[in-house]
Amino acid sequence: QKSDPKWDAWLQKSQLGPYQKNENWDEVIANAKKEGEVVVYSSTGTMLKVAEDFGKFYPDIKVKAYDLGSEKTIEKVVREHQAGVYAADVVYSGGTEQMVFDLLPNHRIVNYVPSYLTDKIPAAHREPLLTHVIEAYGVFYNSETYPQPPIKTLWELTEPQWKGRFSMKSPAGSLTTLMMLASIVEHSDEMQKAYEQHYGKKLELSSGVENAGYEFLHRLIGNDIVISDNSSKIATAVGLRGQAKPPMAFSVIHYLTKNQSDNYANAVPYDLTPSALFSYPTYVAVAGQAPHSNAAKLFVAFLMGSKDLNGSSELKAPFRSGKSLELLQGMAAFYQVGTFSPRTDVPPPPYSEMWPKARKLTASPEFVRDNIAKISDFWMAETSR
Amino acid sequence: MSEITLRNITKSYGSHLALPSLDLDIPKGSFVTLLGPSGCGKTTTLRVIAGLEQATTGEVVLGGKTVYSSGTGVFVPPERRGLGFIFQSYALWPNMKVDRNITLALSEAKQPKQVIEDRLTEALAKVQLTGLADRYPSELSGGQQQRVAVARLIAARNSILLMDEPLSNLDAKLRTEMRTELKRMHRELQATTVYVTHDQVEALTMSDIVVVMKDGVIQQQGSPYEIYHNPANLFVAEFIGDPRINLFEGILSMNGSDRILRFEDSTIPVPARLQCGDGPVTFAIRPENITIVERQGPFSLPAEVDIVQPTGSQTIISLSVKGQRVTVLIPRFETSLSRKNIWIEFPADQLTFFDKAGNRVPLQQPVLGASHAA
Amino acid sequence: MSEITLRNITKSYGSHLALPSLDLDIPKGSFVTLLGPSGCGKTTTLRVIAGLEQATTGEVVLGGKTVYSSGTGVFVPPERRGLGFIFQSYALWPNMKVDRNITLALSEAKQPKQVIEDRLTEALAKVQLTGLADRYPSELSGGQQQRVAVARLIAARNSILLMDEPLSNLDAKLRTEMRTELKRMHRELQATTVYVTHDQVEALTMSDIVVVMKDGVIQQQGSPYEIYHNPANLFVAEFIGDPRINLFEGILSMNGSDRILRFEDSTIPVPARLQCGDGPVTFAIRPENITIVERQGPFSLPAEVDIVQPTGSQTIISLSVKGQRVTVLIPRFETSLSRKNIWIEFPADQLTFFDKAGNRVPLQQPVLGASHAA
Amino acid sequence: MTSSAAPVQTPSRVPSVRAVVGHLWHSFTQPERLLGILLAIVLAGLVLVPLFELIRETLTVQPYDRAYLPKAQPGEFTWFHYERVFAGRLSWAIFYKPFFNSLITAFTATIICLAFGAGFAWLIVRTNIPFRNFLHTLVMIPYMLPSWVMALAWITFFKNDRIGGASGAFAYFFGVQPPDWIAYGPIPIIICLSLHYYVYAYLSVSSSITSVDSQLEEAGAMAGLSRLKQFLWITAPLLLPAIGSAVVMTFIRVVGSFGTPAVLGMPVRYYVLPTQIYAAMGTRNAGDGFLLALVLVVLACLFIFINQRLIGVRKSFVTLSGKGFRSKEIDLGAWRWPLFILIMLLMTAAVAFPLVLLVLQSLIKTAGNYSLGNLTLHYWIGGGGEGVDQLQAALVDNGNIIDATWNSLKLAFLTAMTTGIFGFLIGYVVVRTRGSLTSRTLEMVAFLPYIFPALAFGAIYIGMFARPFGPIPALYGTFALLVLICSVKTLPFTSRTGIAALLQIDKSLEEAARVQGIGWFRRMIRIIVPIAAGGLLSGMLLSFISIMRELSLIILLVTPSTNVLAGVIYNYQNQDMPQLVGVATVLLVAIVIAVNLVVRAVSTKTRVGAV
Ligand SMILES: Nc1ncnc2c1ncn2[C@@H]1O[C@H](COP(=O)(O)OP(=O)(O)OP(=O)(O)O)[C@@H](O)[C@H]1O
Ligand SMILES: Nc1ncnc2c1ncn2[C@@H]1O[C@H](COP(=O)(O)OP(=O)(O)OP(=O)(O)O)[C@@H](O)[C@H]1O
Ligand SMILES: [Mg+2]
Ligand SMILES: [Mg+2]
Repeated sequence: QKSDPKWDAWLQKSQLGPYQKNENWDEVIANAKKEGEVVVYSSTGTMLKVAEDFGKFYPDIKVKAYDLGSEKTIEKVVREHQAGVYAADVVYSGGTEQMVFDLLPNHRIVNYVPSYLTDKIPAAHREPLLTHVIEAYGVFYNSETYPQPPIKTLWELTEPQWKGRFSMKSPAGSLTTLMMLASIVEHSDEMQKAYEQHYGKKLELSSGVENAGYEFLHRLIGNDIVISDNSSKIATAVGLRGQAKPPMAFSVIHYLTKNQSDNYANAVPYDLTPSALFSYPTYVAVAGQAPHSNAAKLFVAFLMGSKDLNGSSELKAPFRSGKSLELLQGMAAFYQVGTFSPRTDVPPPPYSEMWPKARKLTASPEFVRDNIAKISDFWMAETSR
Repeated sequence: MSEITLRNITKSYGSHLALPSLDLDIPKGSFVTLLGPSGCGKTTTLRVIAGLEQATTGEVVLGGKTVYSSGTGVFVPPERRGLGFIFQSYALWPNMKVDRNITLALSEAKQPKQVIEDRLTEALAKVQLTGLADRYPSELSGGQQQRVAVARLIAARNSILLMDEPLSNLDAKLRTEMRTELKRMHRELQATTVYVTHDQVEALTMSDIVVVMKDGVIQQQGSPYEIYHNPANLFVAEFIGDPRINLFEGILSMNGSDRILRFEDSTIPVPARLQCGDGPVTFAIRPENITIVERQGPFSLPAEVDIVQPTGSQTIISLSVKGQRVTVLIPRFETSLSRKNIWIEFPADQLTFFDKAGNRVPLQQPVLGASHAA
Repeated sequence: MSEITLRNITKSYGSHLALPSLDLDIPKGSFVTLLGPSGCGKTTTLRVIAGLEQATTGEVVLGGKTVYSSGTGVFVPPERRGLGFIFQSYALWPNMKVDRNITLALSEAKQPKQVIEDRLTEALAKVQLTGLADRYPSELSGGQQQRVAVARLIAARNSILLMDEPLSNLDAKLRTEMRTELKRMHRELQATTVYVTHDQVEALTMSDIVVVMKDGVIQQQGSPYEIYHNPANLFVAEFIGDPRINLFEGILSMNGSDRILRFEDSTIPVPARLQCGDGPVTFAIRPENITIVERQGPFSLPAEVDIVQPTGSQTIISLSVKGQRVTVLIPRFETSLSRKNIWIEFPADQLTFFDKAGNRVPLQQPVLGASHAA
Repeated sequence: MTSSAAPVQTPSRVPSVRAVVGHLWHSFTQPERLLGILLAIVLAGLVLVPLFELIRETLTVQPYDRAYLPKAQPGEFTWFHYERVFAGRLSWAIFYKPFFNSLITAFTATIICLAFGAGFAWLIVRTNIPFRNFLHTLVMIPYMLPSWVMALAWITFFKNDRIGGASGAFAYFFGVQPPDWIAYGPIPIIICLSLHYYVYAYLSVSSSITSVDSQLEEAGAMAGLSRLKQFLWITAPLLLPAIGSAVVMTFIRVVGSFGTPAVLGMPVRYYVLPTQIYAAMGTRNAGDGFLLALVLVVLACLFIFINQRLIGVRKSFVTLSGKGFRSKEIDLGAWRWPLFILIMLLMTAAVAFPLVLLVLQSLIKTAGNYSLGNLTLHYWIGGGGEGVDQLQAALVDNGNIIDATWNSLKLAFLTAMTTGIFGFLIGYVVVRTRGSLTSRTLEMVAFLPYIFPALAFGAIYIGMFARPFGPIPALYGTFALLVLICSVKTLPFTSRTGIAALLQIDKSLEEAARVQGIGWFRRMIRIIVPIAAGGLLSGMLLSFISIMRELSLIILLVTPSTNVLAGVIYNYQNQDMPQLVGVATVLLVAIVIAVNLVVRAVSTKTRVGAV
């Protein structure tokens, strides 16, 4: 990247990037109050709740949180910057390919990790960009109809008995779903191993198919996959009680919470080979040339949870109040199964005992960068056949 | 046999009673003209016959078939009455060219192509619009548009024709020609025709029967001669004839064995057969029947010339006779009458008398055309 | 001083040349009537004067001010020309009641309320629509609608009035009254008026100047008397006069010192002052100038009665004279002419002659009205 | 000036110069010309700039393209997207197949829409069908419901076990699973779209039909045409501008609609162009997305072009001359009640069913359980109770919904006004300069925003209005910009209905005012606008309704304090709170119906339009 004096000046002034020092939080808070507001572009509506919580701690700082969805968050930042408008302070979104390989190098955002968190977050989750939460897609089945997981390996989903009985959200238009596919493809050797282990024979690739990951997608689609536009409906379709032949699905695992709220019977077959979980990060960053950089830092820190939070903190539902809120801060609104903090010192939320132990597949940023377009094309070509 | 019968038709628009009660019998093949002042209900009558308007009450019989009856609820829609209609406002279809406007009904009736073409050519020729078949109505002048409306009727050849002021926007020459054309069509098709016009010449020259209406009520119904010479009442007398008939107030009295009419200071002899008692009376004389003389006679009245209006073959002269306005029509083109000393005379046999109610006073034995021989 | 001047105006609609080249001068305060067959460009001329249509080329001067010139590109839009206009199609605003239709321009010009009300009442009274102010145009009869258009003009009181067949849908009586009304308005406002009509009576009685057009070209321009008695050419002669003038082909020759006109087998004496050589000639005589006689005279022609059409004060008689159709107008109401043995005579001083090009052959000293004295 | 200073020896040149100046001046003094120029400039800025931006992006390397074009720098010129979409290995999947699917659904739906819309319009405006006023409001409600509601209702009713979950009502009642082709794919898509979008045809035709002189139909009756033929041969051709507009609007909207095909098509992988556009934009593959959108733009231009051809230049559609206008009610006779019942049945399917579903959704504690005990009014009036989400404020004290409603109302109202004025002006210029190049281009350009991908449109406006531009201050972040973009986007509604309405008004009506010295502005206010009001109002109503529901267009431009109702619904949907989605949607529908009723009451009172 060419050096850009204006950018550099801003970084220096805001003490970000190479100029980041060990923050003096009193100073940051005082400056943030002077700035008076913080503008957050976010891909999730939960941010509105965080904004509310933030207000309880810092009533002098007004939070303007936009819930835009991931592609609009990115679009808005890019367009504003192209037009020379610097309105955003914090950018919150998934989408590795865009966040890491477009916004970051183009100075639309800058990575900011509060200094006190550096050693509490694994490097993969703070470089090149700070992960706020890790979310995951999981395979869902109906535990009422099937007391035991009906399948042992992902490959069974390509068998005739699941024909027309497996659904997932369309990856077209959903960056996170695409990330899940990317993790399957990236770990194709594990996919292959799982196949050979289960069937005891060598996997034969169809013509024109590159590897076991793609082969799996190819067969899955060929098995009359049901594509839906809405994750919540998928969770309902699988988990509703009283079904004779419920389908299975890929679903965002935070819909497991519906088991409590709506009395569904969703379950994840954690022992599935190669894995039943596909995790992906959601990033938070300070926007390039943010007008309220101190407030932005404060907000990012708030999002990540307080300093005092640790593995033995006692947290009680509802988390967005009292002591729990004081500890969790910005994490409180996210604190439920399916959204996990990358901090090693945050206790897992309720009903997620299995999470730390379970096998998870994740796509690496570099792989995503180089392959995501290809995967998307592959999907499109296969589903339109 | 009567082809069109209206029985006790009434029609109201909201609170406005356009036709209070109308009875009309139109014999098959006849040419009937509706005459009357603007707004008297002529168009409404035509529309009721055509079925475009449903009468409020009454019955309409066309060719022996009841097509509307408020009593039994029968209503035959206009498209199945098989009539020809020329609208006062033309009602040309703006989106169709002239040819299509004329032939639509024919092609709807699945006439062979050749017939349609022939009729189009013929109709266009008759209304002298040959060559304009390819224009849209909006590209025509007012009179041309009206002629398209006429051509539409000509091409369709229905057996009952209703025409609402079909020639109002045409010049005299064309109008005379079209009149002849319509009359010929009437004869050829033996079509029963109801014709609305405000042009008396048209009414008097074309019609078998003239119906004079006022405020939706028929005032008189008869041949042109009857209407013109024996108007049933003051309204008809005043309405028919252009320039208007002259009306005077006089007093009938006996002068020895002769009856006389006193008018201002003069006396005028009157026919003895007049069936009416002495006393005040309204009498009328048509402008063409007043004679202008240059010498005072026994029954002449002194007059002063006011305005002289030549209309071509005739000249309308407005005179002032003892303060009263009198119109005289002379059969010459005249731009001025220079002489001051003129007198007028009322030929006694040209006078028509009306009683107080405005109805004509009949003569004992009606005099027929005899006095009009040249 | 001329109030309206059209110089070398041409107007084409696409490829159709509606006005090939028009020059017209209208003196201030005069009443000019445009006459001509349907489609000859009367409406177009009015629209060019009003500025509703832009002439293709030429110049329009109103009251000394150039309002349009194709040369300099001057164009004063119609709303700033201050004219009154009655449209052939009325152009009533369907969304407004009658009163609003009449007073809109006044209230837009911020006239005081009282003035507006007075003018409305007056205008309605003049067109005899008092009481209908509260109707929508769609609730009026055709004639009533037309009268609203007239009332709109009356209420506005402009100094230049353009009227396009304003009375075409009115009956004779009303029309006569309205004619008087318009004429009075013309006098009171000293308004320069251009009037389009197809009614010759209207044209001849109301106008100071009559302009006869054909295919967009002015054929003759003159007083009603001139137009009627000295038509410039065959077209004007035929167009003016109802029923139509009679035309015959004859041969002029000398009979000793007298000039005679040979027509069929007969000879007719002609005025000696005729400025035209011997040979074939077209001559014309108006129907009212033909005399019907019951005895054969020296210059009479035997005739046969074809059709008798009484028009009220007159009767149109179609005769056949040696195979030729002749129309005669007699000043009486006549339903039939029973006698067979009749003859007609052409008074020599009533003949008009036309040369081969159709232009009138003048007399050496024009005869002025003298012979028309009663 | 030159004339006085001009030397005598060049008389031939002087007039020619003056003539040129004069002609120029003259064309400026003609209101329609002047307006035409002004509008052209404004629209060029507001519409063509975004269009060029779209085209430019399809021709340059986008960040996403790095995977395919590793060596290229973003921003470089490339034909890559064109090859990929139209000729590449994937072109069948990306473009051709969805495109044909789109064409099939759109054509069929348009035809059905037209039949319904025009038929209803004729019945309700012209005949004596019972309860006309009521029907008039009723038949517009399907459009007031968000389009996904209809699709949702369909799924709820005809769902089979393919997508699992609770069984559909059909399966529940009849015990058989409906086949896939009834539950998903083109047929339900076509039906749902038709039931939603016939309103365009209805509004457009019904306002035009009022100004068709009954005498023209009567003349048809005299020519022996049956009622149906009168309609087909006379009325319908006279309505051609209105029908043409309806077809263009309906087709383009249907071909570009995303929600319904997404819900009903995806389970059987029936893709259409908009789902592809959405997919491309969602993966930030802007090049492909915009290119596909451009296909729609071209399609729209084609349609308008055909439409202009059909309407022609010479043909006249003037039905409101200044003479003898009559409007007569047609007696349906014995058909009165059967037709009424037919409409009511259709409306029950299209209105009552989805509406009941929505209301139910707002009342139910946990999804899928329709027992009485599971109903609550909590989400409307508060009060809590067992099993409800106490953290979600009820409507009455939900500042979120109430503020957003107010914002939406304000935005929709201002937009309807602005777009109404501009649509009228465009209609006026287009009609008065008919046949000229100005007219044709203006008509086309005014329609383009209709098919721009809403999100991209908003994004491009950020760039255009972030900084002051000439006399215009920086509008980004202001409410004015929202109004502006919404107005531009809905301009097609009013300009199309405006054109159709103005084509029916005879020029002489304006001329009559003109010769009386009434200036241009007053003429418009007093005569043209009132007569054209029916058409204009229906266009404005369409704008109003669609802006009440609009989100993607403005989402990039709104500030949190100007959240709109659709945004709230979107948030609740994201957060999976179906009750509040139901509450907000029912509120939206109620408002739109109320506004519609008010507009209708006011317009009949002031006797807008011809009759
Ligand atoms: N818009 C137009 N396009 C093409 N031709 C036209 C148009 N308007 C008028 N014309 C033609 O121009 C000629 C003159 O028309 P204009 O309306 O002036 O006639 P007019 O003298 O008023 O006739 P009328 O007495 O029938 O009203 C006619 O032949 C007509 O067909
Ligand atoms: N739709 C309507 N609503 C109310 N009144 C009407 C309607 N149509 C006609 N009228 C009234 O009914 C009366 C008769 O109208 P009609 O059209 O039959 O008159 P007309 O004799 O044809 O007159 P004209 O010679 O002026 O055309 C008129 O007074 C008219 O105002
Ligand atoms: Mg009438
Ligand atoms: Mg004309």
